Parts: sequence; C-alpha cells; structure tokens
Amino acid sequence: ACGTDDSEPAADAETTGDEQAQDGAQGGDLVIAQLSDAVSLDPHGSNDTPSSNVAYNIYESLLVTDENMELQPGLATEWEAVDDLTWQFTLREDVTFHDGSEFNADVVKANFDRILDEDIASPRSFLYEMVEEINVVDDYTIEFVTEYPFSPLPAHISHNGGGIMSAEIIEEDYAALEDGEEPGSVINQNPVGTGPFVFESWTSGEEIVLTKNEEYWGGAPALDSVTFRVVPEGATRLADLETGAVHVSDPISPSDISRVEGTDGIRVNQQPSVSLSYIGFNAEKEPFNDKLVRQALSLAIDKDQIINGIYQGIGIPAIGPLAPDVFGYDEDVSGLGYDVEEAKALLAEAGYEDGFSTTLWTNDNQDRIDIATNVQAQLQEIGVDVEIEIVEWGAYLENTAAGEHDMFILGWTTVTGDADYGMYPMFHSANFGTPGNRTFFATDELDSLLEEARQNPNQDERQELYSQAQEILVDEAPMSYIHHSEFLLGVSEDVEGLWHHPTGIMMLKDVSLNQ
Amino acid sequence: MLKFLGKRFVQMIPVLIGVTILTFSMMLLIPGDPAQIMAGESASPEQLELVRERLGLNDPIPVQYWDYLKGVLTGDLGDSIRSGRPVAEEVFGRLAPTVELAFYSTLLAVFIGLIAGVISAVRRYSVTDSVIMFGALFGLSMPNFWLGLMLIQWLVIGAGWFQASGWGTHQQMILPVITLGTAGSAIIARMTRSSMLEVIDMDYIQTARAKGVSERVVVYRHALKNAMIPVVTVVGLQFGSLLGGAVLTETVFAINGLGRLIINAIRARDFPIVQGGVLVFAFLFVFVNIIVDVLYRFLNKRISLN
Amino acid sequence: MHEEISMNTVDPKQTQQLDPNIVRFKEFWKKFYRNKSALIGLTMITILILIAIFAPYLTPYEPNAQNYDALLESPSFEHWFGTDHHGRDIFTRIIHGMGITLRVGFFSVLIGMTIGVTLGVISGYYGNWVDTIIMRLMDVLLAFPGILLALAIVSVLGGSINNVIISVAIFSIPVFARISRGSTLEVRELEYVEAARALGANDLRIIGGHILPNIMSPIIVQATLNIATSVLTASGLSFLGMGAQPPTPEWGAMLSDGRNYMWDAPHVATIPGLAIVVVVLAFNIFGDGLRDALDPKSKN
Amino acid sequence: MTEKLLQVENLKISFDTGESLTEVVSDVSFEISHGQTLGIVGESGSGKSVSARSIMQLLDKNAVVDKRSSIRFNGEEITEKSEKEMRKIRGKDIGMIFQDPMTSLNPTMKIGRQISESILIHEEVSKKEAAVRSKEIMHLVGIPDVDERYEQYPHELSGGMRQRIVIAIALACSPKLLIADEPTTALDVTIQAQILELLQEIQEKTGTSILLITHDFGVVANMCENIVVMNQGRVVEAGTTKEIFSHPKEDYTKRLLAAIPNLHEEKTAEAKAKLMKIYSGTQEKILEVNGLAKHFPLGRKATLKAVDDISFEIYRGETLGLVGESGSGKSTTGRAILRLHEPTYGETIFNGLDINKFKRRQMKNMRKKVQFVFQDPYSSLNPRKKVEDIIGEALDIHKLAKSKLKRKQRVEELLDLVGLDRSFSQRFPHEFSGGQRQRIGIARALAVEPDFIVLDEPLSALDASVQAQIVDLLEDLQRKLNLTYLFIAHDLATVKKISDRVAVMYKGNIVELSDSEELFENPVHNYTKKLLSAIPVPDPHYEATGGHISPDEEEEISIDGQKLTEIRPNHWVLQ
Ligand SMILES: Nc1ncnc2c1ncn2[C@@H]1O[C@H](COP(=O)(O)OP(=O)(O)OP(=O)(O)O)[C@@H](O)[C@H]1O
Ligand SMILES: Nc1ncnc2c1ncn2[C@@H]1O[C@H](COP(=O)(O)OP(=O)(O)OP(=O)(O)O)[C@@H](O)[C@H]1O
Ligand SMILES: [Mg+2]
Ligand SMILES: [Mg+2]
Ligand code: NI
Repeated sequence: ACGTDDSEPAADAETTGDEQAQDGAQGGDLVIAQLSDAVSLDPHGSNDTPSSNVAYNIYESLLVTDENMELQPGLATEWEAVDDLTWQFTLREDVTFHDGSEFNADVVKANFDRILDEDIASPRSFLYEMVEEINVVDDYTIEFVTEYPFSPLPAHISHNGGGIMSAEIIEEDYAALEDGEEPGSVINQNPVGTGPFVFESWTSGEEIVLTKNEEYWGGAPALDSVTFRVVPEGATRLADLETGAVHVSDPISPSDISRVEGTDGIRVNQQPSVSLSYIGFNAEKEPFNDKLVRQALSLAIDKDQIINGIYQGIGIPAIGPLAPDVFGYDEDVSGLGYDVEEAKALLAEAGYEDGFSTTLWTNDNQDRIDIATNVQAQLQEIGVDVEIEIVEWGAYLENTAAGEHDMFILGWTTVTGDADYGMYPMFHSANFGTPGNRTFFATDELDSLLEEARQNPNQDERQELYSQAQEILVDEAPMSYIHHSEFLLGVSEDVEGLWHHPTGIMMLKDVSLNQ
Repeated sequence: MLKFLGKRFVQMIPVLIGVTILTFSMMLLIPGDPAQIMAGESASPEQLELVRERLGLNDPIPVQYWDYLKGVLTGDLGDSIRSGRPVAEEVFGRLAPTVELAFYSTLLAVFIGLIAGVISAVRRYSVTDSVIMFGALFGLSMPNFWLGLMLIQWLVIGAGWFQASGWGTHQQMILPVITLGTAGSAIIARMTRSSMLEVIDMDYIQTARAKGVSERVVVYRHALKNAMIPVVTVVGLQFGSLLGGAVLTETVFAINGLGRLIINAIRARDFPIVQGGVLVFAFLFVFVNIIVDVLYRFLNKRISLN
Repeated sequence: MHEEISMNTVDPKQTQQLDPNIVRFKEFWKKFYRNKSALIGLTMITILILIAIFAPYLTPYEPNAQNYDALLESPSFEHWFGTDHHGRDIFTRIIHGMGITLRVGFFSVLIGMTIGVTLGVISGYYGNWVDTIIMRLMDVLLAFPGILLALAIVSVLGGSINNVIISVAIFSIPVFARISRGSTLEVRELEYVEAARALGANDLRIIGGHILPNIMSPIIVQATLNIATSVLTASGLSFLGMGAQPPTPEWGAMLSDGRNYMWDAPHVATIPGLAIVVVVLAFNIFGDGLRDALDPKSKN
Repeated sequence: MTEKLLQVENLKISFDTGESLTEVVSDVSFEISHGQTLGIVGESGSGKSVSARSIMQLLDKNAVVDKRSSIRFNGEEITEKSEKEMRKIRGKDIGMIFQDPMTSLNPTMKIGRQISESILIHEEVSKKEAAVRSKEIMHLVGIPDVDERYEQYPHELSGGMRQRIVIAIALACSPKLLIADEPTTALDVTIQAQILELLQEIQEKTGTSILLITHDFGVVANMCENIVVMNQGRVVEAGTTKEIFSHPKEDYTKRLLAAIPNLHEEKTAEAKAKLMKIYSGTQEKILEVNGLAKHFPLGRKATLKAVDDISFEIYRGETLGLVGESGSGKSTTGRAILRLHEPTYGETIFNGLDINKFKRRQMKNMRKKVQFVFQDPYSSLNPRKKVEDIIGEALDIHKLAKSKLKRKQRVEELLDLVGLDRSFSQRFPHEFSGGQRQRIGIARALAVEPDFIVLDEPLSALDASVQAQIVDLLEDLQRKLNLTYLFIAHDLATVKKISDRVAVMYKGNIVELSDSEELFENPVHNYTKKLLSAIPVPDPHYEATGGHISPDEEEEISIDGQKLTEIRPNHWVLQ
C-alpha cells in the first residue's frame, strides 16, 4: 500500500533541478541562524534537531516522509512486507557517496549493523531494536527481519537516524574505536553521505558549512553552500535576520511574529509539528492515582488560554497525544474540554471538595515555565494549590524518570509520524521511567491495544486500534494534553523553495536565493 | 621575583587538583546522567546502561577520578561525552574569543572606570560626581543582556553600524566589549573614587601641591598610584570573572566562548568538558592573580611578595 | 530628638557619666546624621523596607493575578509600569517583590562579606603559608563554576530562599577576600600597626582595631555594589530550581522574563532593572555616607 | 613695589571641629624682607605650622581663614589668588618644608623622582638634567650614597634622611621664600650645621628669604635676624633676635629662654651616685645586647648593614643616651631590641632572657614591660582612632583599667602629664600639631607603666618649655618607679642632661660609650669630636666662626675592622 513508482519523483527532481539551473537563481550561500549547535554529525550518534537539520542534507534514509508525513521513496525505491516479520527494500542504483564510493545493499547492512552494535551504543538504536537480522538479497535488495511483527518499520526506516553513510567511514570509525577513540569521532570529522550537500567544515559551537553536491542523484541543488550558524539569543537571531546577516532564523518566538511581519524583506514560515506538549500526572501517587482527579485537573485547564496567552495563538490545541499529521490520529475522538464547574464536581466526587496542594515541575524552559505559571493560576480556581518547581534539565529527566514528581510538564515528538512511536513509549507499562512513560500510567487494556497495533500489518486495522487507544487515553487522562506546537521560522524574502518538515527539519534541497 | 613566580606556578598544581576534585565531586552530587540527557525524553534502560558502560561511568568513583587524572597528566583531557570530540580541541578552540573579549572589555573598563572614578573623586559632591555615580550604578544594575540587546536595537538594527552576532571583525567585537566593559567600569569607577578619597587628604599630596604640581599630576601621579591597590584587586577580579565566562554576553552576541561551552556542558553533564573547562579557568585565574600580586608589589614596595 | 542627643554630647560633664561605647555611637550617629548622603541613603532604605512590609496595602492589583486580555501593555495610567506576559501588573509585582529582593541582596552580601573579609584579612595579615592556603582556596572557589555549586546545593539542601542566599554568598566570598587582603597587605606595613604591636596588642586587636577600620572603604564600596550582582545572580539561580520560584515577583526573575520581549515590550525588562538601580543607589548613597562618617578627616 | 617680600596681617584661622569653630591663630602679623630670615618660635600647638601653611594656601579642608586676614607676597594678595595662580607660586616662588617628614613624602614614589619632579615643573630641563640636579641637591643636603638613595622609597630611609629629602624638594627650584617648618628636628648636629650653612649659602647667593619655624634656640641664634614669639595662637613678642635674647619682655618669652638646657650644667650628686652603682656592678642589668645586627637588602645582592654587630648593656634605673649621625642606625637599634624589626642576628637579653627566642605569650608580657616612643609620631598613630582610644588601647591590652570610667580618668591623667588639654582626648591625630602628636606618643608609652622605654627622638618637636616639662616628667618617673630609658636624640644638651651614660653611633656601630660627663668633656673618637664641635650655641652674640665642616671637605671616618675597647675606666671607644 505504501509503495509508489520509483522513477517518477526522481525524474521530477531532476527536471526541477535543470530548470533552476537555467533560471539563474543559482548559487549563493544560504545562512541559517540556529538556536544551538549540532551535537554530532554521526546520524547514528545524535538525536537532536540541530544535528538532524544538518545531517539530513548530508545523509539520506531509505525512505522519507513528505509534508503530510506520508512515506515516500528515498534511497529505496520500493518496499514491501514479505511476511509478518520480513520487510524488503529495493534500492536506488545510480547513487554514489560524496567520497565516490558506491551505494548498495552491503553499505545499508553495514549501516544498520552499526546502529545496532552495542559497542557503539547509538542513541538511535531504539528505533530498530526489533530488527533481528538484515539480509543482503542482492546488490540492490535488502531484507529486514524483525523479532516480532512490527508494522511501523518503514516509518522507522524513514527516520533520519537511519541515514546511510559511506561504508568506508564506518570502517575507519571502527578502526579508530579500536584505538580508543569515541565511536563516531571519525564520522563526525568527515561525514560522508549521499545527500544533496557535502560536508565542508565545522567550527564547533559556531558554524557548519555544507557545499552543494554536484553529483547528486536527484540533481545538484541550486545553492552553492549552506551555513548553519549558532546564534543562541532569539532577539539577536532576529536582528541578524532583519539586517540581512542571515537568511533564516530558526526558530523565532511567537511574540516576534508581528515584528517580523511588520518588517520588509522578511516573513514568517509557520509549520504545524508532530509534537505534543503535556502536563503529566504521576498516576502512582495520591491523588493522581484517581482518574476523577486527573479528569478534573484536565477539565480545569483552558488550553486556548495557554495557546493564546503564551504562544500568541500559535499552535493547535491537543485533544489526545497524537498530532493531526501522525498516522493513527483520529479526529473523531473528542476531548474532555474545558469546564471548571464539571472539574469542581469531579474533585468533590473524588473527595477533594476543598482541593489539595501539590507541586508542578517544569524544566528551565521559558515556555514551560510560562505554562506552569498559567496553569497554576487556572487550577487555583478549582481550589488546587500548585507550587511550581523549576528543575534543571538533567535533574528533571532523572527525577521524573524516578517518579519523584507530582505533576510535570514535558513534550514529545512523534518523529516517525506513526502512532506507535507517539504512544507506545509513553503509555506502555513496559516503558515506565526513562523509556518515556513518566506518568507511570498503564492499563492492561491499553497495553494490549498498543502491542496489537504495532504488530498488525493492516493499516486500517491499526488505525482502528489507535482510535480505541486514544479514547482510553482521553478518558483516563494520565496527562493533560496541551497543544501541538507549530514551528516558526523567520525567513528572508530572498529565500525560495524552503519548507519545514513537521518533525522540525528544514528542507534545503530545493532552496534558491534571489540576490 | 623569579623565585616568587616559580613558587606561585608550583602552587598552581594543588589549585588545579583541588578544582578538579571539587568539580568531580559536585558532578557526582548533582542528579542527572549524561547518557540520559543525550537520549532525551526517551531511552531504554539497556541503552543507557550501554552508554554508561562505554563512558566508564559505572566504575567506582575513585577509579573514575584516577583515570581522569592519569589522562590529564599524560596531556589527555579526554573526549566530550556528547560530541566525542577531544576536550582539548573543544576548550582551546573557544579560548581565543573568551580571552580577547575579557581583555578588551577589561581594558575599556579600566580606561573608563579610572577616568570616571578620578573625576568623581576630584569633583566630590558635585553634579558631575552624581551623574557619574548614577551612570555607574545604572550600568551595573542593568544586566548584560539588557544592555547588549539595547545596543543591538540602537546600533545594529537602528544605525546599522555594527553586526549583532559573531566575533572577529571590529563590527562584531565593539558591542560585546562595550556591553561587558560597562559593568566593569562601574565597579572600577566606584572603587577608584573611594580609594582616591582616602588618599587625597594625605600630607604627601599637600607636599606635591606645595611643589606647584598641577592638579592633574597631583591626582594621577601622586594620588592615583597610592589609591590603586583596591582598584587593581577589582580589575583582577573583573578580568578573572570575564575569563571565567561572560555567559550572557556570549549568548547575546553569539560569541563562541568558553562560558557558553561550560554552561552547556554542565547542563548536558558532559563531565570531561566541564572538567577541562574548569581546569583552564583555574589556570587563567591563578595566572591573573599572580599578575595582581606582582602589581601590588610594583605599586607599593613595602608589600613583600610571599 | 536627635538634635537633643547631639547637644548633650557637647557637654563634657554629661559625657563623663556615660558609657564610652554609647558616647562613641552617639558621636558616630551625630556625624552620620550631619552627613547628608548617609541620611538620604538611610531614608531611602527605610522607605524601601517600609514599602516591602506594607506591600499588600499599597498596590491596586494582586501580584499574581493574570489577565490575558492585557498582555505586555506599556505603562499607562491603569498600569503604571505596564503589564507582563501574563498580564500581571508590573507595578504591583515590583512592590511585592521588594521584600524578597532586599532580603536576598542584603543577606547574601552580608554573609559573603563577613566570611570573605575575615579570610582576606587573616590571609593578608599573616601572609606566608596562611596566605598561600587561603588564597589558593579562593582561587579554587573563583575558578569553580557557580552554577555547579548551586545545582549541588539544590540537590542536597533543597531550593529554599535561604539556600539561594547561601549560594550567592559563597560566590562572593573570594571577591571580598581578595579585596580585603589587598588592602591589608598595604596597611599592615604602616607604622601605627607596628606601634600597636609594640604595645603588645594581640593579632585580633590589631586586625580588628587597626587594620579593619582602615580598609573599610573599598569593602563598603564592594558590598554596596555587590547587592546588584547578588540580585542578578539569584535570579539566575531561580532557573535551576533555587529560591524564588514562579510566580514569585522576584525582580531578577522578572527581569529575565522580560528578555523574551525585548523587542516587543522592553519595559518588562527595563522596569525591574530600574528598580534594582534604585535599591543599589540607596545602598550606595548610604555606603558613601558611611564611608564619610567613618573618615575622621571629613567634616561637613 | 613694596620692600617686603611677605607681609602677614591679622591672620586669623579657625578649625571646624564639628560642633564649633576653634580659633587657633588670632591676629597674627609679621613680615619678611628680601634676603632676611625670620624665626618663629613658640609653644607647641601655638599655631606656627598652621600660619605657615596658610601662606601656601594649603590648609586642611576644615580650616577657615578669616576674611579680614591678609597675606601679601611680593605685593600681591595671596588669599585672593585662585588655585591655579597659587600653583605657579608654589614650589617656584615659595618653597615649603613640612614639619612631618615621613608623611610628607609619597610612599609609592621614588625619592629621586619626588625631587626632580619639582625641577621639571618649573624649569625647562630634560629629565636627565633634572636627575643630575636632584642628585646634586641630595648631595648638598648631605645624603650619602646619592645614586642608590635616588632609587629608594621613603620608608627605606632614616628619619633624618627623610627630612633632608623634604628640604631638598623645597630647595630644588631656589625659591624666593623658603618656609621651613622645623626643618632640622631629626638631624644630628653635624648635619644640622651643614644644612643651616647650606641655607645661608643659598641665601647669600640668591637672596632667598627664609621663614624658619623652630624650637631650637641654637638654630635661631645662628640663623635669624628677627624673631616672632607665639603663644596660644597669638604673637606675644617680636623683634630682633639679639634684643629678644637679651631683653625678653613677655613672661612667656622669659620662661622659654630660661628653659633652654645648658650643656655645661653639672651633674647632680644623685646622678653621680647612680653612676657609681652602675660602675661598681651593684646595679642589676636590665638589658644586654650582644652582637645585635640588622641588615636590609639593598637592591640586587647588596645589603645595607643598618646595625652592624653592636653590644651594650643597660642597667635598671639608668638612662642610656644614644646619639649619632642621622642614618647611623639608632632607630633600627631600638626597633631590633623590641623585635619590631626581626634582628638579622644577635641576642637581646632582657631580665636574663633572650627576647629573640620568645614565643607569642612571652612577647606579650615583655611588651608590657618595654615600650617604644616612635620617632615619627604622626604615622605611628592610627588615623581612625581618637586620642582617647589610642592611649586607652594600651590600657585595654594589658587590662590596666578596671572600668570604662577608670580608663577615661587614666587617659586624662596621662594627657595632663604630657601637658595636653583633656578635651583633646576626643580628637583624631590629624587635628594636632607636631609637638602635640609627639606627646600623645609619649603618653601612650607611659600608659602601661613599663620598666623600660625606648624613646626615639621624643622631644624633637617640642619647644624648650614643654621639653623641660617632659624631661622633668621622665626623670621624676624614673626616680619614683625606677624606670630605664634608652634615649635616642639629636639634641645633645638634653641628652647630656638626662642621660647617665651616652653611646655614640656611627654607621651602624657604637663608636664611643661612656658616662655623659666624661664623654662630653673628653671625647676620643673622631666622630664624637666632630659631633660635639657642631653643637649650635643658643646665643646670638656668639658669632658662628665658620669652623663647621662643609659637606665637600667631609672626610670619611673609617671604622672598618675596629673593636670597642676600654681606653679609660668605663670609657669605651671603637679602635
Ligand atoms: N585639622 C585640624 N583640626 C583641628 N585642630 C587643628 C587642626 N590642625 C591643627 N589644629 C590645632 O591647631 C593648633 C595649632 O597647630 P599648629 O600645627 O599650627 O601648631 P604648631 O605651633 O606648629 O605646634 P608644634 O610646634 O607642636 O608643631 C593646635 O592646637 C592644633 O591642635
Ligand atoms: N625598612 C628599611 N628598608 C631599608 N633600609 C632601611 C629600612 N629602615 C631603615 N633603613 C636604613 O637603615 C639605616 C639606619 O636607619 P635608622 O632609621 O636606624 O637611622 P637613625 O639612626 O635612626 O637615623 P635618624 O637619626 O635620621 O632617624 C639607614 O640607612 C636607612 O636608610
Ligand atoms: Mg608645627
Ligand atoms: Mg631614626
Ligand atoms: Ni521525519
């Protein structure tokens, strides 16, 4: 069902490339101001957005997702489930790496072997932990055998963590590992992929420069080069954008929208994301072990006020955990809504007529602190006395994983675009703590629904299972789902063809600069 | 003098060891695990275990420290947990902007601070004095980011004279230097003023006046030198603290300096980077303090060096 | 009433019967009282303290009352200092935040100063290995990133206001230590110190009676300035989970909040900054006056 | 053009002491013609220094000069001049030697620089030339080893050297008027003679007028044509020197003249008896100094042997006078004995125990018994303490006052003893005259009722009558309490009067030691002879004979490798 004709998009890409070459909107250095520096250009060795943003242009995955989170061919032209446990991918044949080496099934196997290698301890390995075996069928066909039936595998394959790098640097990197270097140290210095841009230089903490890949199989990009520059302060990024020092400011804050819109030559680029922000309740602790209390609190929080008050209207109010673009999202599930009276009634029913006192944790992220401040005031109205505690990120992760919290604010991004990734880690009983379930909420019913859904090969049936799961999650309210944020970029009018992927990655292949 | 310097450089060793021990124990004390921070909101326990094992975080603490120390002694500061890059590369890569920024800002602070302080002291209780004093307090109380952003608004966006981010060209360097220099000059000005007031009534100032020395020379040559000890101390501290990281300014002006590196490393629990950075700080600090002590002696020959 | 006191002390017969300590204090007070700037400073501080105490009666709004219909409004008749990003009245928050800000600023400086000056004077006075040990310890403390220490304190002791004060105080110890040491090195060589030694004065007396009074002036300057630094540092700590947690109207935190709205609504950051300026100004004016009052040569 | 160089009329100066104005100079008038020397003598604290400073317009901030006062210099009214105009006059037209040499020198500036600065301001010369001239002047005022001293800082010099530096600064630009406020108090008589001669030479050459404030009538007699006598802020008598010396009109002047110590006075029987006891060995030794030395590092490698291996003993109840060339190590000896300077080597045996081996506790007990009066009174007083506390501190330390009231009473008693007003107890050191400060130092030393006091030039800033009063006090105390003094002074007449025995120091060594009569009558060592011959005679009729040795012909007196030997009974000489 997912397979599409391989030749078409490739042909498209080539023609567009050619046209652009003739248009004259060629060349130029696109400068992007980013909040923070990439951590690692080893696609197996990082999972932060700045790294992905850069890596996405150097490496390619077998599959990609489009702006609607639909799977599209990448380095693989076709994919199909051979049986419950086996997925087969047909690879593109005319691809070479930046170092001139050839792309084929052996390279793909080497890549996935590396991700799954325990010595590498790749932070991406969880994406493929169900993969048991990788078989090279022939030069351009490869087979993934999973431990148990796992239907979202193509979605996981599409993740940029599955970016393919040259077999040679993998070997070099292993050699360095033998010499006592950290894994990825070679790849980091000299990343080699098949993507539209070639790594040029990286000044740690300052900037990364990529140049165009003239030999790109999809046609050379219009830009000569791309520079990712680190500008941590929002106001400064904006100033840089206004003065033309950079072309893209990633991100801008909602309060800056009016300023950007009011300035000539720059515009706002808005893109709904597949992320969720939520306030979790520790379901193992009193009084949050009581469904009524959780519901009451959810009911008492006006999400619109948060979105309008804090995000200046940017973002989509969340009903359940999944964003609309994610596969498995059910628009018919209705949320608890906002109803203070109902909330009071439920609290009374649960035995807390006079409310109670509790704490709300947030990490030191200004948006989250603002949400906490707002929620505190809102909950005051139903008599719940909330004390806000800011906890520094490292401690926050550790202490929430250990279940020391009452209520907490956190987010989640369904990077694969598939509901499995959006729900299984967060709500399955197997994932208490660090793997993602920090509300410690689980029911047997939900557990089995989520298990079944990830194994069922039929997408329609899966959709149905996820609908049920969402119903349960809304009703049980292990968390108050706040909103799905929207990415905001400040972009110069000179920039054409830029789009933003719902996972937060900027797509630069087709960008051109008018100067 | 040489003996003194030699002694002080030897004393640097326990200071550096002390700093590493302190940093090390603090890192152990605070919650948060680099593996987990790297993994983010979700990470399987097995995964975390693997990373910890690889990084040696499961070894007994003394062993970890000893391993670290062994590395340092052989000139290896280790690798960053996050990026895998050698710590030395990361840390020394940021040294230049930090040192330059600190140096120029201190220079500016000393220049403005001394002049303002002296004028303030000489024109004690005058309008000039009050204006300078108010300006100084204003410069000090407004945090760096406020001043920095205001300067960006006026001089980058408004006038278009400078560049908002980066470090290297004049257009990039002037604003951060002003931003940082302002707070420093405020402290120096206040300190200079008060020290000058202590000195200006002394008999030897009268002697100088009796020679017919012009008031400027009285002030700058006779009084100032005698008033310099607290000022030099403050300058040293100022310079030191700037070396130790002007995080806010580095952030506002997107300067790739040590301060930001360390803060980010602390947040990421990137122990090797923190250790490496703190070591470099300590080294710079001790160095600055040695200079200050030598200056004491230079200013007042009665102060003995040891 | 003060007038009376000052008249009394002129009469030598009267003073004879009084405890010399009282006399001394009265004289200091008299001088202090005559000193305009000290008086202005003290009055300002008193007013600030009174404002802090009576905050609830002085303000038109609740400090934490949010109003999402009036976000980031510029100063107006309704909201004298405008509103912040939760629509809270900044004037009200400034007034309510006075107490905590003063407390953090004052006590952290007091503690840091007391310990720092003690260490610094001891170090400068004794020199040699005492100096070496203390100053090298201070080097360690200076080089050590404060945020690490703060994190450790939160995780061990928790994040109360008192712990913030302790952390900020610890950061400022080496500063005071170095300043007092520098001046001590200078003063200890003076002949009147030698004279005190010739009298048989012990070290404590020499330090307390001869060195400290003569190095007070840079210490006063540093202390009064440090109040600003302390308030700003403390606000940085609130993001690590220390001290005043939102929505407490602590000035430093308010100022940091404003950072996100520098382009849109600069008043959100500027006003708390100005409020800090006022407090620091009060203490500095007071400090200058104190310096003058302690200086036997100033008579005005 | 007026004939007079300086005319002071109706000078009235008050100090704002906080509550009220205290008038310290009332209606003072005097004048000086070109080339003339006017002496101002008078009681300590009578307003001499204040008047002198007012001519320079360099009064303390809290001083108020009455509107009607007039000071005319060269026909121009100084009181109306702006600071800028004054600056042109200061240093160039009027040079001033301040009374307190230590605090008058910038502690962080090299000696040479402080002198050459003056030349550089007022004359267009190169730095090099200025340096050469500065060194010349330093040589003229009798500073030895000029090249090294040029690079030193004030604290490295002896009291007398500092004073000569101050003089050199004032003379640097050959001013028309030189105001010399007690310029020779810290100088031994040879150097004093040399300086006075220098002043006269300059006066002859350039026609400089001199306003000389002094307590030393010998100096007055030698130098001044006219004198003004001041008491309690007023001029009580003025006239030519001869007239006033021979026919003083006012009581105060008479008293002052009568109090001048006489070099030829006979020892009393009592004093002689004391000497006998000492010589016969029946008197116990209180202090024995054995091979004491104090060396200072001097630049690179070189050391200065300020005190070079000296030995002597002091007996209980006696006064040992210590005289000698300025810079010969007298103060250093005193300090080394008290371990204010750690001696380089040697023993100091006090009451049978070596002080240099004492621990803290023992030191403290010792400090109660041994006191020191500093040569430089001003810098030895904590500027932030009131006199009451400065003196009271000694009582506190050794817990000598039972109650606050007792302490206060005792302090007032001590002030009375040294002739200071009780109300002064509430003042700070900078509010005093030189002589008053000196007496505060003495009062502080006496406070703990010590057994032994080192008095380093305790009387140099006092006028003859107060001096006599203090000397009486010291002798009285000695008699009553069996006190022992090591009395360092330049005024040989006083030394002779007060001392039982006298030691003469020269270049870090004791060159001669004997009882005072013997020493003054039969000096043996060349240096002693030279010293005694230079004593100025307080009689204007006694014409200075020019027998003085001028600095150029001064021959070195070698003392290398010599030993102190007893050439006559109880008369030791370095040979
Ligand atoms: N700054 C001051 N404040 C108050 N009183 C002062 C101040 N300076 C000096 N006096 C007082 O003024 C009087 C005159 O002082 P001055 O120094 O002129 O005396 P002097 O004649 O030079 O005495 P001496 O021979 O002891 O130096 C003294 O009684 C002294 O106490
Ligand atoms: N702290 C010091 N550092 C270096 N040299 C010093 C120091 N103190 C004294 N001297 C030197 O020691 C020598 C003796 O000085 P001292 O003060 O004992 O002389 P003095 O006999 O008291 O002279 P005066 O009569 O002039 O006071 C002088 O040459 C002086 O320069
Ligand atoms: Mg005088
Ligand atoms: Mg002496
Ligand atoms: Ni994606």
